[in-house]
Amino acid sequence: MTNSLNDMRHAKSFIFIGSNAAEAHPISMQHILHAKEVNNAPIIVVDPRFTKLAAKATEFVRIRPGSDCAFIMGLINEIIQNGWEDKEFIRTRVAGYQEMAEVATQYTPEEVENITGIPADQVRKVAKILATNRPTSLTWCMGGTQHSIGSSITRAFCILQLVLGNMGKSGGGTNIFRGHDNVQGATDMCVLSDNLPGYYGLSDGAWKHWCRVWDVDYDYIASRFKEKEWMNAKGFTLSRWYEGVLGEEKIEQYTPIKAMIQWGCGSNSNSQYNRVVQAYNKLDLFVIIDPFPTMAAATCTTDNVYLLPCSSQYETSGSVTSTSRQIQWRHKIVDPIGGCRDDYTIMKDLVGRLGFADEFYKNIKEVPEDITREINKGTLTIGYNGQTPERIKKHMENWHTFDIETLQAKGGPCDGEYYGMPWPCWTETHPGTPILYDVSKSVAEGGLPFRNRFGMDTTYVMSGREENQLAAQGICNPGSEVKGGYAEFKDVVPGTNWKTDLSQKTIKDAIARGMAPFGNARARCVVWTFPDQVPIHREPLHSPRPDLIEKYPTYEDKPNHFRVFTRYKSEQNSNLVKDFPYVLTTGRMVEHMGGGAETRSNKYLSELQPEMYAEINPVLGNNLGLRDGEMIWIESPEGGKVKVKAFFTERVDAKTIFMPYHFGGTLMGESLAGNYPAGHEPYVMGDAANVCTNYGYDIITQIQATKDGLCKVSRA
Amino acid sequence: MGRMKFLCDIERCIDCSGCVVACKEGHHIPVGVNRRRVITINQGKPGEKSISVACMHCADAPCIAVCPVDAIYQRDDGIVLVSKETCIGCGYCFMACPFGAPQFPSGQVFGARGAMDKCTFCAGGPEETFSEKEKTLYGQNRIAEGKVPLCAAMCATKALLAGDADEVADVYRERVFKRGSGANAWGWDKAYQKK
Amino acid sequence: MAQRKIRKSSSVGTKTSRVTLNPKVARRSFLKLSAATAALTGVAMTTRMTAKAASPAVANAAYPDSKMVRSICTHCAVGCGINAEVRNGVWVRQEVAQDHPVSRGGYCCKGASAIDMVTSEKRLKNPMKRVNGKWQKITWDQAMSEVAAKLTAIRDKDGPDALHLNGSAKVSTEMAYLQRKFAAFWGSNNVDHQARI
Amino acid sequence: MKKLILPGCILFWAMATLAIAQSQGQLLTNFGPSPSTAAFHEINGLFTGDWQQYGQLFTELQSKIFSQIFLLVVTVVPLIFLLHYLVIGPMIFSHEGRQIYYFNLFARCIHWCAAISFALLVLTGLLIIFGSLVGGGVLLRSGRTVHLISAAIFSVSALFMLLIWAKDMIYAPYDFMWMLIMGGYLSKKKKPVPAGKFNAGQKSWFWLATLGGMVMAVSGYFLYSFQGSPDTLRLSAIIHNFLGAAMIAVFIVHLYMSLFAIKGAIRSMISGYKAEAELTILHSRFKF
Repeated sequence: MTNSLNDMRHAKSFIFIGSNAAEAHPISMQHILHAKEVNNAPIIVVDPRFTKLAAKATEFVRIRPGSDCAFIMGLINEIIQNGWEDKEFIRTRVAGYQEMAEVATQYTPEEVENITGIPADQVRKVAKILATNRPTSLTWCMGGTQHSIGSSITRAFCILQLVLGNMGKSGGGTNIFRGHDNVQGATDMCVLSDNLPGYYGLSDGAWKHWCRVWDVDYDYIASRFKEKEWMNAKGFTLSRWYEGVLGEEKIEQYTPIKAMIQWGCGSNSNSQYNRVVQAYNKLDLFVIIDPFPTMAAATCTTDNVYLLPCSSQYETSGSVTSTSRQIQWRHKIVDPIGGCRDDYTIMKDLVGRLGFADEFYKNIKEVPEDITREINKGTLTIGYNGQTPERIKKHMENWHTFDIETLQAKGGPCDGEYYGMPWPCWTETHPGTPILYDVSKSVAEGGLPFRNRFGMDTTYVMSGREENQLAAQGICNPGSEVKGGYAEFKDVVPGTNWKTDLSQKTIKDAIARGMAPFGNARARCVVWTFPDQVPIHREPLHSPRPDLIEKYPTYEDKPNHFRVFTRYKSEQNSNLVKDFPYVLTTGRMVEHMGGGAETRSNKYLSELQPEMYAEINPVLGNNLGLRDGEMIWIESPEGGKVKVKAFFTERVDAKTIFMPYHFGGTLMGESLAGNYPAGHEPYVMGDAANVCTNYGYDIITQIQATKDGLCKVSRA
Repeated sequence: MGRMKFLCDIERCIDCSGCVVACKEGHHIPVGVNRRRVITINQGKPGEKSISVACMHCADAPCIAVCPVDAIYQRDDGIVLVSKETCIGCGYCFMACPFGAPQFPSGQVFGARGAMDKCTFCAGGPEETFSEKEKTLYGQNRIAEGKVPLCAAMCATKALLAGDADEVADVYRERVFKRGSGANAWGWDKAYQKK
Repeated sequence: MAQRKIRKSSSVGTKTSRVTLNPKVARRSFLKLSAATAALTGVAMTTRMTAKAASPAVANAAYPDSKMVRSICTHCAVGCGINAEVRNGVWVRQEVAQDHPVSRGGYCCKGASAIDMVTSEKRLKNPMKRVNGKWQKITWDQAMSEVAAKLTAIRDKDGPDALHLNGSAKVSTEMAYLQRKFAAFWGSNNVDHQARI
Repeated sequence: MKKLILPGCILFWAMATLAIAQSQGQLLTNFGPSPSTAAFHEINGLFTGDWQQYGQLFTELQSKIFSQIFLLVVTVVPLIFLLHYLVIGPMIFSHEGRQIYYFNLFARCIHWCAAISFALLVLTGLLIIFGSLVGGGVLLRSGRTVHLISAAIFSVSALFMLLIWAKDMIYAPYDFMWMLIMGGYLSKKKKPVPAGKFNAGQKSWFWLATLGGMVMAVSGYFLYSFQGSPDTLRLSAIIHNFLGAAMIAVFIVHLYMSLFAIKGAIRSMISGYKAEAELTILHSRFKF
């Protein structure tokens, strides 16, 4: 989120696209409904489903799954055609605007209607609502990202907010609601195969920076790898690691994957789950570290499985980063129960037995505080350096002193600081940055320009135009020495830049001069390193609209996509829809979380949602001769199938089928209850929806496309 | 002391069941007994509304009127409570209640209903305040602690209001005034009508 | 319709007075309640009021000798505050975090059942491994030494990239950092977590 | 003219507001269909059926009327019979002379099964109705259990009674006569009354006990199991109470007749034999 949940109280309108906040983030509704009531802010909900959030909307827009980019580009076009764009904001703070606007002209309301199924008049209406009720808060979740063009879709969202001039403003911003409780923190720490903590990437410079933080020789770390080249190569991802085991796709690694440690990670949230199960059973070693036996423990039937009971997060402590980038300290409530151990203890034991504890724990004595300090030391890119454990705990102790509207402490020990010191928090006295890219405040008080990350001048391929990437003259935070755009800071300490200067002198120097360490640039609409420099619509791999495939084809196949061959063009098949005529989309329900290992083991939550189901429109159900409440088979083109209860509801339209993805414990209709350790099987079991989700991965991030697959339905 | 009331703001309730689970977890209610429930109408259609309902602690409570053994009584602050020691589980209160509040855990002789269980407004029961017996039979006594009922306090969107009638009405009036719609307070006509 | 009975029960007064045997508690609650009700709405909220309702004297009335621990819900990224009442190392009650700046005491059904995460009887309590298709309880020492030995063997034979680590978005930031650091020290970039999906 | 200014102003203001509202109306949409009485009514229906229809009725009946009816039944009916006993007195027949085998052993067993269980049903039923006098608690909870067991025994016995006696219990034309003269109980003279093996009073009691008993059993089952819509439950409770009151009333009649009104009548249900003297008067149409 660029803003915070509380800041959404100041929004004058909302657009939610691919987000069901009422179920996935219920408490955020407190602030959203406040804005709806007090600001009379319209709430536009764009979704294939009439969700519980849509029930609170003023405008519900039913969209065909996977066509979000076309809709947003259509909105941008409509806004530009009517001259509603924020011209001053675009002139001073946006790059590549003309090139983007050129592309957008293709998406006329009529074309948008053709692609998305949204009536042209509604497109016009939504554009007008957004134009007349500024600032708009834009929110998306997995509904916007889990597509083969997910990265284009999310960029389109950002561009829309740039065009409307809603960035860096209270009540505006792109407010992505993150899923898990600490997914923001874990992402910032880059438990990712293509980055080192703090989004440093995998370049030699990044490795050297972190080796300095860890206080180990670069050569030592390099020696741990097979070859130096593997240090810079992106690894397998969570969404496709199993290809490295199965060997059915061509992989770009010297060895197949033989061992797997699944540490606090539910298993049935992977798409094409039946193939994941095959991989589990092919592993030589499978270690599951979780408070509850996940579905993986039941689907993997070999003798190579270890279940290590870690404690829940209430039985250990550490910091967590909320979706608003606030860092809070999760205090330990009770000691680990039974024979459970907390994560830190397990890690220490494992590292000790693997023989690199001395190097690993060189600067870590007090757990977890010393780890926080190490993070503070190294994670400079996103300003994780000001949130010392002491400060985080002080905020927790004094959370009652923070103002609900601004999240700024009024008096008390944290006076003037923002709750949780949302990053970037540049120094140990910095209050945190409540709103990203807000140039109305000085950097020392939580203001921020756009980051200068992509060089100084660029010539666009499509137009041949050259543009300077720095912000226009006169655009800067108050008190800035340079009145206008400036480059990122480097060589304050010779040989380093603001990201790698461990003394943090560079950062402090910049702040003292009223400037942001990372420079002051423009937000770009053109990303010259991506296959689609400007976001465009491409049909999902498994498209229900064969007539559109020719006009909006998908990408070329990508041979080495996180070490595995990934099909795009060769997977897209216009005949598929004949056998698999319905769109399959998945999502959340409020009572369960993720793969559901925790919540389905909770008696009260299980009581509230005791059954797996598929939502089917009564029209479709009756046409297929199904009865409400009867068991049906849903099959995917890949051969996955689930046996679930039909639930007739008008939440979905007659072409779409929705399933919640939290269930597990049965596989393709067969119960696995006997495969759990006796007495530890969850209260509620059902087929995992992800057995049915289709092939398809984002071209950049390899996020799985679970929202726009195809399926067929038959009576069980 | 004023008069205690519940009010569920139908425009704010998002059907998250937070109140339901807050109540169950807080009072250790067995699975199958729902002191509080969320009901949704027009599910999946425009006009979908949800509402959280428990015992409304009616002024002229029908359950008190029909109880054959006078197990149900009303405190001066309007909170309607049941004595589980006295209750025989006949179920008449359920039939008299316009809100479906009384609940009956089974598991007695021949599967007959046990003593009636319902929302206590987090005010415990007739046993000694904070005693173990009160905790086991009725759950927490938060009113005696000076705290508001769990369901309302934990409501995700502050849709559910509980407490002194005047305060609740003030808050709700202010809200309705701010949003300029004429939402009614569900259940008040039945629960609190003046004779 | 029920006037007769109600009048009877309140005029006799035995039943109503039974409720508040301890007049001291009753009077205190009488004074506090209006403040607490105003606080709950999020509209009439002031720190003065909430501080009063959460004063230790009252908090300990139901569970004497308990202490309040502030923590954060583990379910979604909103980051709702949790006030946990702990007595003798047991989490006895989840109290309302009325003054948390984001959640203002609100919980959805998942957050409201936070205690169940600790008390659920479905929790694993011992390390286990599968032997001939049956789950078997083992000690931590056995589990960790076997896992470490197998990992080392795989690393020696197939190289470090033969291991994939699926980390977590449900652990603390510190632990997530250690997971990434572990992969680096192990010598592989095969590490990922739920943000990818 | 002045009179027109104020309304004019109001009209202008209203139109202006309307115009502004309309110009913004398209964009600043309101909050969807606002909650209406209809929505609340629908919610109510989801909860406990249509409370207005039977809920209110049940509440009013149960809060006062039922207990009053039962009070009436258990006080007034015995009082009437006390009066009858004092004014007219019991009928006394010679139990000597020819004895006619009237009830076989099976019939007697069934009768006593039904009788004892019914008596328990009445007692425990009344206990529940006047529960507030007892104060509820353990006594009444066990009373409910007894009620339940007795109900099961009685239901089975009633079925057998139907099998044994249904043929004899079919009304005959002379039963009308019996009704008219109230079975002769209002006179002290021993005139033969028109009756077959069973008189019209006995027949009525029989049908009430068996068929009525069935209704009681069904409605009672609903009350016990709580299966069914709230309105079904309410109707069941109403029927159960009204019918119960009627059955208790007739039960008291039956008791009075067998124990007091006809001296020694109870013996026939123990031994199975009735004296000829009694039969010729009270069951004059019975061929033995």
